[in-house]
Amino acid sequence: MTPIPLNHFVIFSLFLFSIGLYGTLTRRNVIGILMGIELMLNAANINLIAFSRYISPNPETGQIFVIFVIVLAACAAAVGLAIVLAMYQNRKTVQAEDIHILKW
Amino acid sequence: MFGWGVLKGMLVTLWNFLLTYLWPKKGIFTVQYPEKKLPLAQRYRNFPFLVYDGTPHMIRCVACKICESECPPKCIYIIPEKDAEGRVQKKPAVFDIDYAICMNCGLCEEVCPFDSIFMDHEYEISKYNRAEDLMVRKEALLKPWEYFAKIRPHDFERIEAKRAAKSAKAKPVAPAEKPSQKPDAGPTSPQQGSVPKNG
Amino acid sequence: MEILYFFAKTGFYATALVTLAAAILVVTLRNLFHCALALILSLLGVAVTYLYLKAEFLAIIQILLYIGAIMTLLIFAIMLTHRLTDRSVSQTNRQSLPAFALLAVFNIFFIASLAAVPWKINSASLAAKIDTQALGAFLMGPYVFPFEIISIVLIIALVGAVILGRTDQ
Amino acid sequence: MAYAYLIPVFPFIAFLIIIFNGKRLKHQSAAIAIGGSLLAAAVSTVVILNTLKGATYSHTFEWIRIGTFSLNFGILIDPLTAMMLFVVTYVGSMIFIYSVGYMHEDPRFSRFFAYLSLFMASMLGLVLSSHYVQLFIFWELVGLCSYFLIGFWFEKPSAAKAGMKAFITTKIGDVGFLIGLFLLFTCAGTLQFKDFTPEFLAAKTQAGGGLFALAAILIFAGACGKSAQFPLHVWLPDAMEGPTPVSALIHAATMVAAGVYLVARSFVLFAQFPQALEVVAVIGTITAFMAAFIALTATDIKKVLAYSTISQLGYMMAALGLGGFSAGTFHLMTHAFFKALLFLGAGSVIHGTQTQDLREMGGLFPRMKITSLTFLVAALAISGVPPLSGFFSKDEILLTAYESGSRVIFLILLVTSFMTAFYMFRLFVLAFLGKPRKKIHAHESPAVMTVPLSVLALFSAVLGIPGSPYWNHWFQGFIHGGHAQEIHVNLFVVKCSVAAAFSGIALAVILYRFLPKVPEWLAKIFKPLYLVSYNKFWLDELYQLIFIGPFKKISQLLFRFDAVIVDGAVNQSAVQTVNLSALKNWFDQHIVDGTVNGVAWITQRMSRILRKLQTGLIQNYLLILLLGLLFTIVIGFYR
Amino acid sequence: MAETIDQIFVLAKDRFLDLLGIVLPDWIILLVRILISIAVLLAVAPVVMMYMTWLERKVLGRIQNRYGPNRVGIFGLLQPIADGIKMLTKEDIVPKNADQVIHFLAPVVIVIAPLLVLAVLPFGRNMIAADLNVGLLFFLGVSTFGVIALFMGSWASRNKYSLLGGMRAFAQMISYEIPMVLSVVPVILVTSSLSTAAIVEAQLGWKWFIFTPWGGFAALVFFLCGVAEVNRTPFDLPEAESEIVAGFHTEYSGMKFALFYMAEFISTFAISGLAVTLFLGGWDGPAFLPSWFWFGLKTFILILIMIWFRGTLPRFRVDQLMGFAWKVFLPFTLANIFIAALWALLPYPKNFIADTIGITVILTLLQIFNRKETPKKRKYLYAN
Repeated sequence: MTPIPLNHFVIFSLFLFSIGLYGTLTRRNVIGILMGIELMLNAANINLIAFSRYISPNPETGQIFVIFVIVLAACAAAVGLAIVLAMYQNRKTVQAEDIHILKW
Repeated sequence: MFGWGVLKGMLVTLWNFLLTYLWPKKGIFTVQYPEKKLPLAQRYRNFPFLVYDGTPHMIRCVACKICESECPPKCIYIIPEKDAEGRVQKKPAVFDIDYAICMNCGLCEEVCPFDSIFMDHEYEISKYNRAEDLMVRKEALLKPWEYFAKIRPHDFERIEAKRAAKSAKAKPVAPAEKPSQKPDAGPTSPQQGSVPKNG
Repeated sequence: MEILYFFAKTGFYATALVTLAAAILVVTLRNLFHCALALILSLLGVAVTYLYLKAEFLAIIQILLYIGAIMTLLIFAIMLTHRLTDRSVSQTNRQSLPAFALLAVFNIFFIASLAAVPWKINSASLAAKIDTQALGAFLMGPYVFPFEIISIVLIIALVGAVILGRTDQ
Repeated sequence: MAYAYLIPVFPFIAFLIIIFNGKRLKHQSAAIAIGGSLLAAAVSTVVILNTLKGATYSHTFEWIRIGTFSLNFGILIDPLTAMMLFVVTYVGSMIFIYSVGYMHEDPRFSRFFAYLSLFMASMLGLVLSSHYVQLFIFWELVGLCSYFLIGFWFEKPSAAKAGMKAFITTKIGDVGFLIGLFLLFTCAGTLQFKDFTPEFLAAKTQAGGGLFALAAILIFAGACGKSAQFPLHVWLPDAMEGPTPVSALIHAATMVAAGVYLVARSFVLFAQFPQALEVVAVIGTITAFMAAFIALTATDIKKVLAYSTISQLGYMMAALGLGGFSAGTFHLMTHAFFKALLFLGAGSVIHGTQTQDLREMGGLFPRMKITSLTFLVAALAISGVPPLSGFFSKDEILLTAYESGSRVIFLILLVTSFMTAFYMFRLFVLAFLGKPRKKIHAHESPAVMTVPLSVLALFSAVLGIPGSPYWNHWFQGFIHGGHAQEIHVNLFVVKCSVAAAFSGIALAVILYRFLPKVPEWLAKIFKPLYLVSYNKFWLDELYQLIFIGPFKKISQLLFRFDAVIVDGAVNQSAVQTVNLSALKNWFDQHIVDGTVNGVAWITQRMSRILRKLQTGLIQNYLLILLLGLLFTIVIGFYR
Repeated sequence: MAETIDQIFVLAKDRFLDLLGIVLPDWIILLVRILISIAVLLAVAPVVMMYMTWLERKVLGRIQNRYGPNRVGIFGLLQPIADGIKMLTKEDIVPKNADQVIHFLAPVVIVIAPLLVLAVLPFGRNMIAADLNVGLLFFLGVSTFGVIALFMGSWASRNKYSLLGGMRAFAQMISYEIPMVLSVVPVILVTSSLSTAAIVEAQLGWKWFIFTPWGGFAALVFFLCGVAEVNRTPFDLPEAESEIVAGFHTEYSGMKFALFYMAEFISTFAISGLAVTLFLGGWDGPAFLPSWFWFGLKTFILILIMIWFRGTLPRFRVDQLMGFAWKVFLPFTLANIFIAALWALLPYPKNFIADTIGITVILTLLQIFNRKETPKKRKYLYAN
């Protein structure tokens, strides 16, 4: 019984990351961008666990950091979505390209 | 104390629950319908029926079409019988009531001058077909005068008495219908309201 | 027994495929609500991947937090801005092609470089069993400081979100 | 003793609670403040009891380290501190309780208590400080509280101005203090109190202690500002604009005594330099006399007491300056109690009659019995009537003066003592005896005000005993740290003092009770003197004339200079410039602008291309970022 | 003998597998071992659901002084089957504008969560389908899936009542999830395990957590939150028929509707089972009856209590509902964690006293902070 090679996990997470990044780059809707970011975070999490499981001498570290990342993702989602809602209330749009002045 | 009211309510329902088992007579109000039925009040009214005296030939209805014209939803349809020469007889050839339309108002009973249409106690009339089965023909509508006596004994006595008096009085002069209507209405039946009683 | 391990491994690749397919749906579907549902599927796949990495606790946490909380938020946000999920509106901007090209190149290079790296597999930690209690001990022990900080960050973020999301100014 | 740091902490906590919850707490804030002060009093009682047994305590910790120098703050408890703790916590608590009644109707009730608590905390911190810099920090905090509380009714412009005046005037002294500290640090290399021992100073000043003396005098300047000594005393009478409990606590009993405390604390330093001591003595004497003289004619009840305070502070300073360490500190303690009592009594009167003008009062005795009686006790004490506390302390100051050999100072102080008795009883007679001069609805104050009065009266009556010959001058021994002091009673001085007191009282009573016409007549005869007194030696005007007027004059002169000469030159050059510019204009228009416009045109064209990079769309930037990342990866890959 | 009856299901399974082992290779036995558990759960759950509907109708009827179903079969026992047939044969209506795919998926997804959750319930001694070491978390995590499915259904219907119901369900479930999880934390804290089987083991011998001060209140909170989680009266705002027709399943009919109902009833069963596992000692009970009987009895009693609630209590208002979760349950459960920690830390008589004091204090504080505030009389500046 041989374990699944580490590279497979890494490539999986790479693809997931790329897809998330693609979404972030191409989505017009801010919520869609947020979804892409969530995908990227998940890809990073897989990497964290996989590397800590396969290579690190203490395999707990990666898991603990994944917990932190998940919490941070929750923060990001909460604040980001609150911003989206505020934007929607004020500007009646959530399209990323309508918000290009970069200040208000 | 917070929640005490909730607890009391819960106890009430629990008591009701237990009561249904401990003392079903007091606890359960359900009447097991098809097997048991509640007795109906005499003045209960459902759809109308036609009265005959003795045999089904002797329909009291004279096809005067008062009820047909008074009926608010227009659910009564009458065609008088005609003899060979085409003269109109005092008898309905067709008397249809569409139960799907009838709204049980009882106006036909009130306006009938011949005491020939009354409201029935029959309520189990569910049918499979709305258009056909609920259109009730004359034959299905006919019921004996004794049936009326059975379901509404009070009214039966009153109407019998009135009819007897009427027939005794009206023997000498038959045709004077209209003038006799007014003097009769008030004194003879103060409790009857607007039902015309001359025969 | 070997065949079961084979099944299990096949299961991993199947999961990965499903996850990636769902992820692609996330970034390409027009209807944002559908995107969110696809994202849920994708996140579930990630949770299963965690199981393959013997991180049961994290898998459950992934479901509880990501799907229970974050997705809920997302869907709520979609509902509140639903007018923009109309089918008539294009959902992608004009840089999808360059982005795709760049990412493809990026992936090729990455995989190429990845193949060149000889990882030193640590078999001890690969076999190690990490139960929830050990994780808790680590959180409360060596990592207590980041743990506290992350909780403060979370509280601040929540307060900020509440303030931002208020409708009455 | 190790818990001594708690003493200032309690009032500070009370301050925090009240200042952040003032709106919600309303009148409960008083309870919190009083609780804080009573707790402080309780802890300090323990500390004092320990000190009485002869224990001292000092604890330091490092506050800041700068290079090799570390600033060590801490707590120092010795008999002097214990005495100050006693005064501050006890008088403070009494006044807190009193304030509940006095400030009851005020809309900013809780803020008042917040300030009071902050003041209490900082004053206690000041007293407990073990380091000059620490003391200075609390010194400034105390000044800040004083500023807040003087201007507490800031709706009144006079109160706001008075607050400002107090702040600025004391600040002048503080600048001196600060420079003194710098000097001292430069010379001595330390600012820790306990480092300043006579031996240390002697060693340091072997090569000549001129700078030390200067530092001492500058520190005394700070004390002057805080304790309202002669040139800088002008703020204290104005400070009476604040609420009366504030006047009692800050501007009579505790804060103004901080100056005296500072001199007492630095006494070792001063004692090393006779010149510095002389300055202190002279300034103190002048202040004592002058203030008493002004008090003779003041008509505002609080102003009289304010000048009396200045005068008594001058007494203390004089005593310290003449080397009477124990005499000065003893008077500080007794004075705190009876002066607080006087102010509170005055406050009670003001509360009862709604006026401050002595000429409108009179005949209050039957209506305000407790107030009057306690006031009488305090007046007798300050006048130096035996056996009340003031007698013993003042007597000792006079004794010090007498024995120092300076007859002039002794005489002046004696006359001042007489005047003290006179103006106090002038005040008493005018306010409480006789018939009401105006229709005023006087009424006794509530118990919450009269009880503190009674307690303070008790203290002012008996507090002299520990320093009296009957207790074998126990206090003097205690304050010197257990060394029994040799003090012999000089009956001549005692007689002089008693005579001055009684003659002053008698004169005042006769003049104002039985011969009310005579004072006016006297005023006419001694018109110059009267005017001098009435106008407070024209000191305010003098300052106006000497400092402020010339300042304005100089500024005007400078303005003229500016307007005529400088501006003229500037304008001339401007005219020339205009001419020159016209010439340049042509050149500019055609040649320079042509170039610039050409450049701009090119830039614009270029920008149109470059602008594509600055879309403001984050996703665009992200894409470019990705491109850059890819670029680096590629470079890394083919390196 | 008693032992045999207690383990009868386990023994039967083992015998069956032994028999299979004669002919089949190991790995198939392993698969079958897993599949049997799944199959049993899948078979039992719908039956449980069907007879819960019958029970509910019966008990509600009795509470309302009626007989309840009594026509189909003796005591109306065949009524659920009749209902099932009716549901299956009903017309399946999909609104024209509905999102076809999601409208179809929602009822399918919604039953998955409650079925999965049953896997970690210990139905008796050694009778647990999957003894995960994170079993409790698994239960809580997977049960959040229901919300998503429910929201899928409400969104896909394109009906404003559906959407309103979905929104309400969302808000309600998120709010009640938090005190529910927090009320479980003390149990984890005391047993220091997330495995449901281990939690039951810790309570064996009448050491049920409901008898401890913290456990009693935590059980109450957990149960009420559970009632809210499965949208039953008095927390049935998402399907409040008097306000929003039928809430999220307004546009569902036939079998899809039945699936929604099935999900609700199985979750009810699962939540009751978890409450029993966590606080009521699971399958623990006097030995004269088998362990699975005790588990069933306790669960049955809790379900009866839920039905009793439904027969008694009126529906909450939305603000009351939210306030209840955030202002009462949340602070109480937070405090309860510390109270339970005290229990675990101190020796016997002391911890009882400390807990009693703690609970009294927190309840008093809650009552004080949640009392109705009548605004003070307004003071006017110029008018009186």
